[in-house]
Amino acid sequence: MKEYFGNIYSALATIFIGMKITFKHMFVPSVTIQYPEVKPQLPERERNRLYVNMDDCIGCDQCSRACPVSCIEIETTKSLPGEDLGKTSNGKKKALWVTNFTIDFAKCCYCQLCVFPCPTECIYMTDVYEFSEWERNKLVYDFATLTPEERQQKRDNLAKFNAEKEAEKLKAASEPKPEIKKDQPEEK
Amino acid sequence: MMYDFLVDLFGNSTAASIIAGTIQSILPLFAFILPFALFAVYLERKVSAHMQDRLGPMRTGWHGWKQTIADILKLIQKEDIVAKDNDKLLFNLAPIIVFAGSYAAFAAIPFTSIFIGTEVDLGIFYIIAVTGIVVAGILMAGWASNNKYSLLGSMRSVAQIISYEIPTILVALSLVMISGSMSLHTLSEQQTGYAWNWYIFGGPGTELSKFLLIPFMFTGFLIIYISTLAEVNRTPFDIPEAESELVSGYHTEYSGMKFAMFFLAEYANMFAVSAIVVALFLGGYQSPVGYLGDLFNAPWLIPIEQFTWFTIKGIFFVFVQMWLRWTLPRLRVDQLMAASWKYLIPIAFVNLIIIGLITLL
Amino acid sequence: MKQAEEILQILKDNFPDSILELKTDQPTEPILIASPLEIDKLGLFLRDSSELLFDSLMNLSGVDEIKANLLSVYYHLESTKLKHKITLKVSTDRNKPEVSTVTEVWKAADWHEREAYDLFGIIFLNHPDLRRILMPYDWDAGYPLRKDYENPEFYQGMKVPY
Amino acid sequence: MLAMRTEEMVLNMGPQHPSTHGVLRLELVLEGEIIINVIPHIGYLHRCFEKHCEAMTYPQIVPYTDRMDYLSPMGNEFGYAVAMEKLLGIQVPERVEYIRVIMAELQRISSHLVALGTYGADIGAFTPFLYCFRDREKILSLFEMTCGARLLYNYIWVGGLSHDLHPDFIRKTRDFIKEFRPNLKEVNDLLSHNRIFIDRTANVGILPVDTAINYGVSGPNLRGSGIKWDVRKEDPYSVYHKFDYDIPVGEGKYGTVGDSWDRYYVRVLEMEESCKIIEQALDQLPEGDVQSAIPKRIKPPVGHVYARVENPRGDLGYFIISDGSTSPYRVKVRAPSFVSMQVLNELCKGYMVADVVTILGSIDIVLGEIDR
Repeated sequence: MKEYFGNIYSALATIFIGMKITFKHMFVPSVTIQYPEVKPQLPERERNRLYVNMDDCIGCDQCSRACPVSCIEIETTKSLPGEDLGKTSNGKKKALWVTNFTIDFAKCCYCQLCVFPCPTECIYMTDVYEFSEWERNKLVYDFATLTPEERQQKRDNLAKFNAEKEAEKLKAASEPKPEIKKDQPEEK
Repeated sequence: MMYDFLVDLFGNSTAASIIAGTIQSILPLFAFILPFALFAVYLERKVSAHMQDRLGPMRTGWHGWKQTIADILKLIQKEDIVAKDNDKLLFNLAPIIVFAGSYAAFAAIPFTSIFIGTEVDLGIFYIIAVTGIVVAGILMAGWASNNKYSLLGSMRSVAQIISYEIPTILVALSLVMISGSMSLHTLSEQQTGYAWNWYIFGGPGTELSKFLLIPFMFTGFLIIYISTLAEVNRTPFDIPEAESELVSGYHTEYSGMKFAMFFLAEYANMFAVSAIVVALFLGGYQSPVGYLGDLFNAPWLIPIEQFTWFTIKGIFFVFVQMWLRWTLPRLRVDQLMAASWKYLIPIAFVNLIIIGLITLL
Repeated sequence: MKQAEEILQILKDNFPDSILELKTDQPTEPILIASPLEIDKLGLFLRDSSELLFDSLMNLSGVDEIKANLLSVYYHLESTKLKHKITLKVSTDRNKPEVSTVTEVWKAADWHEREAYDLFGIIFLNHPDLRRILMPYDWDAGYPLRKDYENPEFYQGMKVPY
Repeated sequence: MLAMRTEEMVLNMGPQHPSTHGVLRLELVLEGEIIINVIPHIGYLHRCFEKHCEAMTYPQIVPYTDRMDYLSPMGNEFGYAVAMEKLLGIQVPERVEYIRVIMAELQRISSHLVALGTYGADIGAFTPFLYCFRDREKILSLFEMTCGARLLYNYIWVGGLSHDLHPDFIRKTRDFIKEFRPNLKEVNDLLSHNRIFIDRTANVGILPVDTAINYGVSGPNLRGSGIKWDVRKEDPYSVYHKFDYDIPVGEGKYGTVGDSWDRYYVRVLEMEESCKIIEQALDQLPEGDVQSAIPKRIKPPVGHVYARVENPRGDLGYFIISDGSTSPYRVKVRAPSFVSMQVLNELCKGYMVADVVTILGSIDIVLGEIDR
C-alpha cells in the first residue's frame, strides 16, 4: 500500500519539478539568431572556402600532393631561359608558368592540410561560407591568372624550345667525335 | 433563446425549426472553433519555442502570427494522396467522423448563461457519448491506411481512449451526484458568486459538508484532468502518434486537407475537454470576482464578460496541456493502461463513494 | 600480469603437438603464431585457464599478406581480471582460407569474423551465420580489402566507379 | 480449446526511422507487442575507410578518422595519434598532451550531450534535447575558435597539433564550465529523476556483467553494468594519470544494475567528471611549442601497433600494420559502437516494441563508426 501511494507521490512531485523548470525557461531569453538578417560572427581561424593568391604561387605542387581527396589540379609549363616571371612577395624568383590551377570545391573536405606545406603561404582559408551553386561543375574554381591564349602560347613556346633542343642534340650526335667538346658550353 | 428567435424569423413552420436548429448548431463552429484552432496552433508553437529557449515562427508577420494561416493554406493545396490499396470509403470517412465527434461536443458546452448551443438536459452524458465516436474514426483511419504502423497505432489509441473514459465518467458522476442535474448549464448556474463557490472548493453553501468536500473535489479535478489528457492523446499519453516508434500512428498515410481535419480535430478536442473540466469544477462562465455588468448595471455586458471568463479559463487549461507536452516523456502502452486501471479508476471509485457519503450528511 | 613468453610456455605445455612460436622482431608487440584450425580449442583454453583468464577479445582483424600468398587473422586478447594482453596470429593460404571460428569462446568475435569474411573472404568454419555484413548481401565481385581487388564495372545495373 | 494461432509479425524499423540514430535497419520479429528476435542490418553507411587508408599517406588519414564517429572526432584523432606515436616512438611535448586531454574531455561532454538529448527525444521528452544542444553549441564554438571547424577538426596530428590554443580559449572554457554545471543539474532534474522516464528505462534492457565482457562491450555500457572499467585508468595513455577523477559506475538506483537507466545515468555523471578533468588540466597547462615533434615525412619502421583510447562510446582501438612506406599496409579500427551493437539482440528479447527504442538509445551507437 505504501509503495502504491509512494508511486503517486513521486510521480506528481517529479512532474511538478519538471514543469517548474520548463516554466522558468519561458522567461529565459532564447538563443536562436535570425540567420539571414543576423549573420553569426566567425572566429578568425575559420576554415571555409580556400583562396589562392596567384602572384605568390610558384607552382610547386606541394598543396595538391598534401590533399587527401586530390581536389587541386595544377599544370605548370617551364619558362624559357630568358623569360622573367617576376618575384613572389617574399622575394623568391618564380621559374614556372602556372598554366592551370583549379580547386574543385565539391570534393574539397576543408581539412586545411594544403595550407601548411605551402612555402609562400599563397593558399589560405577565408571565412566565406555562402557559395552554394546549382550545378556541380560551377564549384570548380580556376585560379590561374593567364588568359587561355596566353596559356596556349606558353605551351607552344615550350614545345618549340624543346623541339629546337632536340634538333641540336640530334645534329651534335650525328657529327664525328671532336665536335662534342665544342657543343657542351653553348648549351648551358 | 437563439433558437426561438430564429424560428419566428423563418415563419414558424417545421422547416423553419429544422433550419434554425442547424444554423444554431453550426454557429459555434464558425464563430469559435475555427479561430480558436488557428490561435491554439500558433500558441503551441510559441509556447513550445519559448520553453525550449527558441523563438518559434518569426517570419510570417510580426512574431509570426500569420504562421497558422500559412499552414492551413499549405495543407489545402497539398495533394490528397489516397494509396491504391487503401479502403477508399473508410479512408475518406475517418477524418470526417473524428472531426464530427469532437465538434459535436461543442453543442452542449455552456459559453454564456443566455447562449448555449443546444439546451441539453443530459449535458455531461451527451458529451461523453459523442466523444466516443472519435474512437470509431481513429480505428477506421488505422485500418483503412493499410499499413502496419497505422494499424498498431490505431489499436493502441482505441484501447487508451476507452480505458480513460471510465475515470472521466466516474468523476463526472460524483459531480452530478452533488449538483443533482446533468446539464452543464445548471451546473454552471449553481457555481455563481465568488470563486469559493466553485465546485473545486466544495460548491455553493456554507455547511460543514462543503469544507469536507474540498480534498476530494481536488483529487476528482486531478483525475478528470489527467484522464481527459489521455482521451485527447496529449503527452504523456500520446502513444498513438509516438513519433519514435510508429512514425505518427493512425494519421501517417493522410496528407493535405484530410490531415488538416485531424489536426483541427485535435485542437478542437483539446478545448472541448478543458471546457468540460472548467464547466464542471471551475464555475463555467462564472467570474471569480463578480461582474462589471452588475456594477454599472448594464445587463447586456454580463454575457460578454461570461464569455471572456470562460475562454480565459479554457485557454489556461489548454496552455497547461501544452506545458505538460513539452515537459514530460511518454508512457509505454502497458504503463498507460496500468495508470488508468490500477491508479485512476480505483481512486475515482473511492472518491465517488466518499463524496456520496458526504452529500448524505 | 604475465608476459608473452610465460604465456607461450603455458600454452606449449598444454598443447604439445600444435605448432606455436613467438615472433618478437617487429616493433611494439610480440605475436604468438598458432595454427588456424586449432584456434577455437586454444581460445577456449586461453579464456578458461586460471592463470590466463583472457575473457575479452578486443579486436579480430583480417590481413591480406599478398607477398607471402597468405590471408592471416590477428586476435588481440585481453584479460580484464589479470590485466595482461596478448596478440595471436593465424595464417591460411589465399586460395582456400579456412579458420575455425571462436564465436563460442568470445561472442564479440561474431561480427568481427563476419566482417573479415565480407572484406577478405576468410571462411570461418561452423560460424553461426556467415554472411556479408558491410557490403551488400549479394555483392559478387570478390572481397574488397584484398590487395588484388578491382571494382566491378556494374552492380545491378548501376555503374560502380563514378 | 483451439490454440490461438498467432504467427510472428516481422516489423522493419529503419533504415529511415526517426529513432535509429542513423542509417540502420532493425528487423523485429514480434509476437503481438513482445519481441522475439532483433536482426540488425548495417552497412548502409559503409565508406570503405580501411581501403582509403591504404591509398593515403599517414598525415592524410587524420581527416578520415574524424568521419568515423562523427560525434567525437577529437577522440578518433586522439586514438590515431596515440597509435602512430607508439609505432614511431615519438615523445610529444607536455603542452600537446594537456591540450589533447582538454579537447578529448570537451568532446566527451558534447558527445554525451547528444546521447542524452536524443535519448530523451526517443522516450518522448523533446525539451531536454534542445537544452543539451544549446550547451553543445558552446563547446562547438570553442573548437571552432581553436581549429576553425565545428564538427570535423583535423586538429590532433601525429606528433602534435595543427594550431596552438587561441589566446582567450582558457577564459572561455572556464566560463563554459561555470555555466554548464547548473544546466547539467537542470537536465538531471527535468529528465533523469522524472518518474515517467524512470518507468520507461528502469529494469529495461538489463545487461549482466559477464555477457557484457564476453561481447566485448566497453565504455558507459559496460560501466552501467557495475564494473569499473575505463581505459584511461586501466591502460593509461597520454597524461591522464596526472589527474584525479573517479569512474562512475551503475548501482541500480531505480531498478537492477545494468539497466538502461544505469547506462544513461553513468553518462550524466561522466560529464561531471570530465568537467573536473578539464579544470585540472587548465590549471596545470605548461608552455611549449605544439608543433615541435611533428615529423616532416612519416615513414614508420616495418611493424604493427594496437593502441586504444577511451572514447565516449567505449574504447576505440587502432590496429596499424606498416610496411615501411609512407602509407599504411593495413588499418583496422575496433569501433566501440560496432561491438555494442551486437548486444542489442541479447538485450531486447522479451521486451516490447517501445522498449527497442529505449534500449537502442541507451547503448548510444553511431552508425558512422559501425559501418566505417
